[in-house]
Amino acid sequence: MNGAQDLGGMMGFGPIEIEADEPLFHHAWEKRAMAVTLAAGACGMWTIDRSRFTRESLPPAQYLTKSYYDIWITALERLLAQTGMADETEISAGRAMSPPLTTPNKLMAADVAAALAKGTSCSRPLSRPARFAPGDAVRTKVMHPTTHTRLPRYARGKLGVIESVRGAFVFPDANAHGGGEHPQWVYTVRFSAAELWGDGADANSTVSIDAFEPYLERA
Amino acid sequence: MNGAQDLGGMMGFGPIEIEADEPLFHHAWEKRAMAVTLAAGACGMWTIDRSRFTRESLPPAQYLTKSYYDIWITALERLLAQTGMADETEISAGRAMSPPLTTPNKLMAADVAAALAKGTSCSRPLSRPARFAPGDAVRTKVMHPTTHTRLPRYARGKLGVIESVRGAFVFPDANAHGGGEHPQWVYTVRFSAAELWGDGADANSTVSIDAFEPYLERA
Amino acid sequence: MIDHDDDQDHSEMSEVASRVRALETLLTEKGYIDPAALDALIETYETKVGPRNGARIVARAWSDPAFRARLMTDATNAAAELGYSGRQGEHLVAVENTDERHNLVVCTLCSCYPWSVLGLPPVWYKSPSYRSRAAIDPRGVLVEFGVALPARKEIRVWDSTAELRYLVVPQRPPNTDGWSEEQLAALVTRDSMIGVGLAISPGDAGALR
Amino acid sequence: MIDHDDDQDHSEMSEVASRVRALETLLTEKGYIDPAALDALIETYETKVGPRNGARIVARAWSDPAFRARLMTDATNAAAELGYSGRQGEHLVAVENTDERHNLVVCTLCSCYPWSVLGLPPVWYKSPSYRSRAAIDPRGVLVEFGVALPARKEIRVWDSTAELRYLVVPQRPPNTDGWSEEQLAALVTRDSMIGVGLAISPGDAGALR
Repeated sequence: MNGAQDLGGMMGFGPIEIEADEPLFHHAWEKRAMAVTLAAGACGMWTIDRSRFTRESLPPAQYLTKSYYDIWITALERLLAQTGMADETEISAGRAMSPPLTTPNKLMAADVAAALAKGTSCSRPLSRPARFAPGDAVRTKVMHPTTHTRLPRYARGKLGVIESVRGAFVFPDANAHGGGEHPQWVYTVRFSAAELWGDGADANSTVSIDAFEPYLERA
Repeated sequence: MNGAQDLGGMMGFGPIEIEADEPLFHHAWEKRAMAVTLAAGACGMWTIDRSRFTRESLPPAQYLTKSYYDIWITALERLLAQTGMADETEISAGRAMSPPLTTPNKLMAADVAAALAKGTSCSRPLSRPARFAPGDAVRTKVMHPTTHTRLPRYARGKLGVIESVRGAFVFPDANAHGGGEHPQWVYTVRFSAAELWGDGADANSTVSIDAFEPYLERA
Repeated sequence: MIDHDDDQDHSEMSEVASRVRALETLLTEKGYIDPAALDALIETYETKVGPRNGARIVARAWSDPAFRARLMTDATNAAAELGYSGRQGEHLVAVENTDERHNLVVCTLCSCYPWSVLGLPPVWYKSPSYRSRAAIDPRGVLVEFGVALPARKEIRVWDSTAELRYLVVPQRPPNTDGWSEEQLAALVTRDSMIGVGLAISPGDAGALR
Repeated sequence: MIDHDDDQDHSEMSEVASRVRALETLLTEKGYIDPAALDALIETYETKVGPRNGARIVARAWSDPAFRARLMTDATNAAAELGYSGRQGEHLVAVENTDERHNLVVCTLCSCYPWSVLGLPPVWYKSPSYRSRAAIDPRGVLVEFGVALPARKEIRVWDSTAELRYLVVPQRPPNTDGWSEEQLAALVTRDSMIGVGLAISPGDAGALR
C-alpha cells in the first residue's frame, strides 16, 4: 500500500538527527517494547509480513509522529485484537479478562538464545527455474495495490538490470494477507539514479531493490 | 518538492469525513485565519506560488496533522519572518516591536469587494507558439526537484494526450523561488487510469492534470 | 473539528486561535492590514460568494442553450455575465456531465477550488482522504458520497494542478420541464458542482449540501 | 527522544510506557509470553548481539583473503563461522567498498537491518529523514554524516526491500599492516558497516560510533 511507510524520495523531513554515542535504548520502556513485540510474534499467530502491513496501515500522521518502537507497540495492539488473542478492553486495562487462545508456540526464556541464533528463514525451495538471469534488462510493474507490497513507489515502472538472483523466498504480497507463502524468485535489480529520479540525478550513483519475480517484466 | 502535500495516490487516510450541513467555518478563529491570510497576501510581499511552497515545506507530520487553516497560519508566520515583515519575537508576542517594512500594497476595507471581484490573473502574454496541440501524445518528465513544482509524483514519466491548450501562465516552479514569472504554455493532459495506476486500475476512468510546457516531452 | 463554540477552552484549537489573534494584532499594529478589511473579506464569503453563484450558472446553462455554449467555451466570461468573477475563478473551466461521462474535481497538491462560483471549499475537499483517493479511486470516492455509478460510465477526474478552476455542470434532472431558473438552481448542490454528487431530482427528500 | 530517565514523568513517552507495561502484563496473564524471555531478549541485544560482531567479520575479511572470498560469496555462512547467525541475518549479503565504489544501505519501507551482525538499528536509521533521502540523495546524506566523497566515486545504494540483509565491508585503512584482527576490529565502526561512515584511520581521534 502507498502508506506513510513508503518514504523513498519523499522530502521535507529535515536533517538526519545523528546522535553521538547513541544508547541502545532511550527509555526503559523501549527495551520492553522490543522484547514484548518479539515474544508476542513468537507465538506464531501472524507472519512478519502481516506485522509489517499492520505497521504501515497506521494513519500516516501517526506513522510519521510516533517513535519506531511506538509504531511497533501500536501495531502489536492491533494484531492482538485482530487475531482475538486479546480484546480492546483487555488491551486498555492491561489485564486478562477472558481465557487465552491456544497459540502454536510460546517462547520460553531458556529457548531465547537458540531461537535468536536460528532465526526464521524466509527462503523456500522452488522447483520452477528463475525467469531472469544476471544482466537481463527488466522493467518493474506499475501497480498501486491497497494491500501489502515490497515494491516501493519510486521504483515502479522503471527500467533496471538484474544484478543477482538471490533465491526463492516467501512472497510478502500474498503472505501478509493470509494468502499463503507462494514462494517467488528474488532478484537484486539495479537502477541508475537518472532512471529513478530523472533531471538532476547524481550521475554516478545507482540504487538497487530486492524484487520478487512478479514485480518484474522483461524489458 | 515531494512533500506531504503531494497526496495523489497515497493510502491510509481512512474514509472521507463528510459532514452534513457543514458550516462555512467551524471556529471563529478560522474566519480570521482566512481573512488575515488573504489580507497579508495582498501586501504583495510574496507570490501565491511562494505561499504554496511555504505550506508544502511544513514537516510532513505537521502538514498531515494540522487543519487546513492552521497550515495557512503556520505558513503565514514563516512568510512574515522570511520576508522580514515581522520577526519571530513579534510573532510569538503578537505585538509590533520594530518599525514596519514598506509594502507594495495594503488592502483597505473599501477596496475588498473590488479586489475580490477582480482577482489576480496568472495569465500572461507569450509570443512563442505553443509547442503542443490537442491530440498530441506527450510524456511527462521524470523529475524530483526539492523546489516547488506542480507536476504531481503520480503523473511523472507518464504517457498522456494533450486535451486542451489553456493559454500561457506564470510558471510556479520559477516564480515560487523568486526566479521571475517565466510564462509557459499550460495544457490539460489526460491519462488513462491504467497508465497512471497499472494493474487493477479502473478500466473506464481517466485523470487530467494541467501541465506547464516544461513538464512535457513529445512522445 | 466540529466544535462550534470555541476559543475559550483549553483545547489544541485554542492554541491556534491565540496564534491567529496574535497575527492579526501584530499585522494591524505594523500597519500591514486594515482590520475592517478582514471583516469585509469574511462577510463576502459568508454572504455573497458561495455555491448559490455556481447553482445559478448551472440553472442558466440548463435553461439557455446559447449561454450553455458560451459557458462551455469560456466559463470565465460566461460566469461574469451573471456577475461572478474574481479571486480563484480568474480562469474558470466548465465540464459537463452526460449520460456517458461523469466529471470529478480535485486538487491533489493543495486546495485549489473555484471560489468565485462555489465559495470556500469544505473541509473534506482539503482533506488528505479526499485528495489522496480522488485520482486513484474516483469510483470508490463517489460511493462514499452516495453516488454509485455503473462501471460503464466513464469518470473523468480533473486534478487542478495549475491556475485553472473547474466547475462541474451536473445533468439536469428529469421532470423539470418548464421550471424557472430559480427553481432549477435549488436543485444544484455544491457537491454536484464538484462532481461528488448529482443534482437533486424533484421529489428527492435530500437536503441541499 | 534523548530523555534517559523516564516512565515517571507525565510526558507523552509515559503514555507509551504505560501501554507497553499494560501489554506485557496482559500477555503474561494470558500465558502467551514468558516475562523471563523478555529479559533474555533484552540481555542478548544489550550484551551479545551488536556491531562488534560485524566488526570482527570485517577484521577477519581484511586479514584472511580466503575468508574474505567466502564472505563475499556467502555472507550468511561466513558470519556463522564466527558464530554470528540468526534473527534478521538469515540471508546476509556483504558488499565491499573499493577505491571506485562506496556502498550505502537503507530500508526505505521499514527498518530492515542486519541484526545478527550489527544488533538493533539506531534511531536515525529508522527515521523518515534517512529513509526518505538515502535513495534519492545518497551523496548529500553522506555529507551529513561527515563523509564527503568525490563526485567520481560511484555510490551504490542498497534498499533492503526483501529478506536480504546487507553488511558493508569498509575499506581497510592505510598504515595497518601487521595489525591483529582485534586491533583492526576496533577501527570498524557501526556506521562504516551501514555505509554512512568509513573505518577509522589509525591516528584519528574520532570515537567509535
